[in-house]
Amino acid sequence: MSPPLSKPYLDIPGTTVFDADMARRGYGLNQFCMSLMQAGNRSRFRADEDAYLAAWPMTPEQRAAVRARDYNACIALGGNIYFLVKIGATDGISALQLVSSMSGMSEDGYRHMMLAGGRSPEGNRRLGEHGDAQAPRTAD
Amino acid sequence: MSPPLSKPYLDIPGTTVFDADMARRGYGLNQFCMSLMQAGNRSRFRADEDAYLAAWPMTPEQRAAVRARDYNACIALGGNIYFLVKIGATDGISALQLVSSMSGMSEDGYRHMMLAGGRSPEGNRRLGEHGDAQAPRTAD
Amino acid sequence: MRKHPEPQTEHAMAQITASVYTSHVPAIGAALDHGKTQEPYWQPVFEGYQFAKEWVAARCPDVVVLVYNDHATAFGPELVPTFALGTAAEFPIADEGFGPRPVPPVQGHPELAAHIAQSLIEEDFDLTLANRLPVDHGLTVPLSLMFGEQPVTGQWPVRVIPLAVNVVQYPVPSGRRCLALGRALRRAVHGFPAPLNVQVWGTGGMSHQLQGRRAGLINRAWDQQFIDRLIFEPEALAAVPTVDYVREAGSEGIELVMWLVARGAMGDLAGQPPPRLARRFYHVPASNTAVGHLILEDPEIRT
Amino acid sequence: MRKHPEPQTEHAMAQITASVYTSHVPAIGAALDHGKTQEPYWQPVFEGYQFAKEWVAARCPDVVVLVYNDHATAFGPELVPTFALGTAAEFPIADEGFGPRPVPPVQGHPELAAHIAQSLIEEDFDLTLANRLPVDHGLTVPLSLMFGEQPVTGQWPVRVIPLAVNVVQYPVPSGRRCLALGRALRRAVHGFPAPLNVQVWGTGGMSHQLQGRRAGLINRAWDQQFIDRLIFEPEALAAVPTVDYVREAGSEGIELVMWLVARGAMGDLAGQPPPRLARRFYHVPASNTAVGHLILEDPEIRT
Ligand SMILES: [Fe+3]
Ligand SMILES: [Fe+3]
Repeated sequence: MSPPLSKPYLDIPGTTVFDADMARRGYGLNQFCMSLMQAGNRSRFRADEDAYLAAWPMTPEQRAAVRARDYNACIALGGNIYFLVKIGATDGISALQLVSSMSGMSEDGYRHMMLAGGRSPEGNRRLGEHGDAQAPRTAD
Repeated sequence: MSPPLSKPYLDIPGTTVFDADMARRGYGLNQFCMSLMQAGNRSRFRADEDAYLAAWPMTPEQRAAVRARDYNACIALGGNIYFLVKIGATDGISALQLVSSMSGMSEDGYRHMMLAGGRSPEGNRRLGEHGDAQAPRTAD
Repeated sequence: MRKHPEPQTEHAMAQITASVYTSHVPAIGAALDHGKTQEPYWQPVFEGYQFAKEWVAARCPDVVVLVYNDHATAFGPELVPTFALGTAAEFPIADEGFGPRPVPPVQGHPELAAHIAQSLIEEDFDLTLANRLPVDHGLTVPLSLMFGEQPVTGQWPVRVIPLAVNVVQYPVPSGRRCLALGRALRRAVHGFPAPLNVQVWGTGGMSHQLQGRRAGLINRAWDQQFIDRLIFEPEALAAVPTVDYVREAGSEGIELVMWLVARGAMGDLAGQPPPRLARRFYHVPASNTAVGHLILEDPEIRT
Repeated sequence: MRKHPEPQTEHAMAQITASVYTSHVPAIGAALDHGKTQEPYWQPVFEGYQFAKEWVAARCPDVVVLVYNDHATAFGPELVPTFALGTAAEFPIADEGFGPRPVPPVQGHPELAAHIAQSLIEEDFDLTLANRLPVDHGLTVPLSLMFGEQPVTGQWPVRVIPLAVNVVQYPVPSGRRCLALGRALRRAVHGFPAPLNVQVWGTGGMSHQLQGRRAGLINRAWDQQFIDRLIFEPEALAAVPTVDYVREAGSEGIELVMWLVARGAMGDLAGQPPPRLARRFYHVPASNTAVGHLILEDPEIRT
């Protein structure tokens, strides 16, 4: 396997950039998500999630992450949020509900943070800073 | 309707350039052609051409041109040769047979011309010259 | 109609008269479609666009070149175009998972789009031409914000040429490339021989992040500086690298590069006087996102 | 395997070593697939590629970047990308209307393709990334000509990165743009940190016209001059306008602009010595088409 490309975005905490490697990993998962843009497919998915998911070229981990609505896991497995929100739309939840589920906060806590101006970038720009989106680096 | 774009290729005899205007005109015709890339569709087309053609957003003129295998007419109606050869493939004829049918020559005459080095560009570069691909311009 | 048109004069050519910038948050579309615009949460957002609605009603363009990104709607994992120009006569409203928004389909301008395509490809922009393009909230929410609610059986008051920019799968085009595209777009439009009033709208942003532990990131200071620099020093702003957008404005804040396409189409980047700031608005939050909005008028705007 | 690789040296980088140019006439594929290569009509064509088969066997590259055009196979009337780069791990053989050609599927090189995509997009090429791309005769006929018949259950001896150029729906990219793409492609490949031997193949042409009263047009003098100029003055050749190709080399002769991508990737356009002409071949006819073929080796080719 070849050496990795230059990825200057790998040091941003709590953030996954959807690049070629991630797109390759998430190909089937993201295809599944797009299938939910048809009402008939949404009905079939709702009626039997396992059967519906089995028809797509996804890994067992991807299927389990979808079943659990674990969106952080979906993203780690190559999903991209613009694809994944189709699951939320199928479930009838709002984008805020879906996104808050990834934030490590309660939905209410997240909503309150947004009303207060959102999450601060301070301490959340680089891995190892002390912001609320990352575990503080342990002292050496 | 807006004035036409600059089209420096309009003075080339016996030649249609597949530009945005032609692509718009031929949209349904070319979609139909691409459908023939599936064996099942080829069978359905062969079994009942009229029924198959009726399912595509084509004009009556386009359907008639396909039925008649009048490829010059197909091209005038927005078809492009790379799409249209799918009809020839479905019919089981060669690209040479299909192309010769547009040339105003018999298949044998065309084949002979190709073996002898092809059609000369002399007199066929611009409308009004005296090549074999165009009617000579009448004297003013 | 005359059979032989007169030689084209400068006044018969299409002209870009203004640029509009706005977030295109899907929740704004949902709030509109479900009659929530007067709720306390949403009222400040829609109030912020009241000026724009009056402004655009008074000088409604013939055509909007609407720069937006497709959100995994028309373009899936199979094919990712960097720049896709919509050349169709009509663009259907996509079903993004909750049924299509109840708004009219979007009428295109195939002749101007074909002209723009030819001009841009000749200027070394490697466009993808989209002869079929279902449009999502990225395109329809700005139309709703500017023109208000429209009956689904009605018609938008403008024709729209969608210009979709890939900001989903990396690598995405640089700010420098987006600004250059805007400049070339201006030359293309101004070469079209019909007296059309054209606006360019840049959409997306402002700061937001829709994923991970950093979800909900908002960077008000960065957003405000982005707007300042967009107005006054767009060429310097265009040099900001992609990773800075992600780091400072959130993973989805990269949508802001699309504003540079619209900015590049303003006259000052073609040697004309600077544009006039007609409107500036900023609000947090709309759902997960900071809302930003701007109107720049070219000085020679026709009234 | 070592855990910490040594710092990358120049010798560990990928390198473009040669470029190959060839027509990709579908009838050649049919002649191969139906065992007609020894028929008097076809024998001179395949004889003309005997040198190339031995040449490529002796210095088989790891990867071929194969510049070709899709013939309304993967790209239909809905979406027309100017440049599409194949980033998938495998590319299936398309059914062009007579069943798929009985040749193996094509193995890609996703890592190098992703690297090329990033490098080219950073250099202002507005690629479309094709993560799924069924390939037609434009790509498979050159492989068959160079590597001979392969059992459908077998494997091509190289990995292939398809680079599809729109020459179907106008406007098509200019010769100038194609040459510039080749130059940037060289920089991209040479920046990939693995010791891969890479060739760039430019396919399509030579003169032919598949439509209308002018069908069957062949312009031997123009073809020969094109080859001369491609070898010795590629930058001047790249300035030839699109309409000249159509007028002189037939409506499908425009495919020849794709040879300029491969030519642009040779070292002399990056300040290195000129390439060595290893092979030149020309024959009329194959079906409706003039067949042209060329091999250029960069002087620093590894043996
Ligand atoms: Fe967006
Ligand atoms: Fe071809």
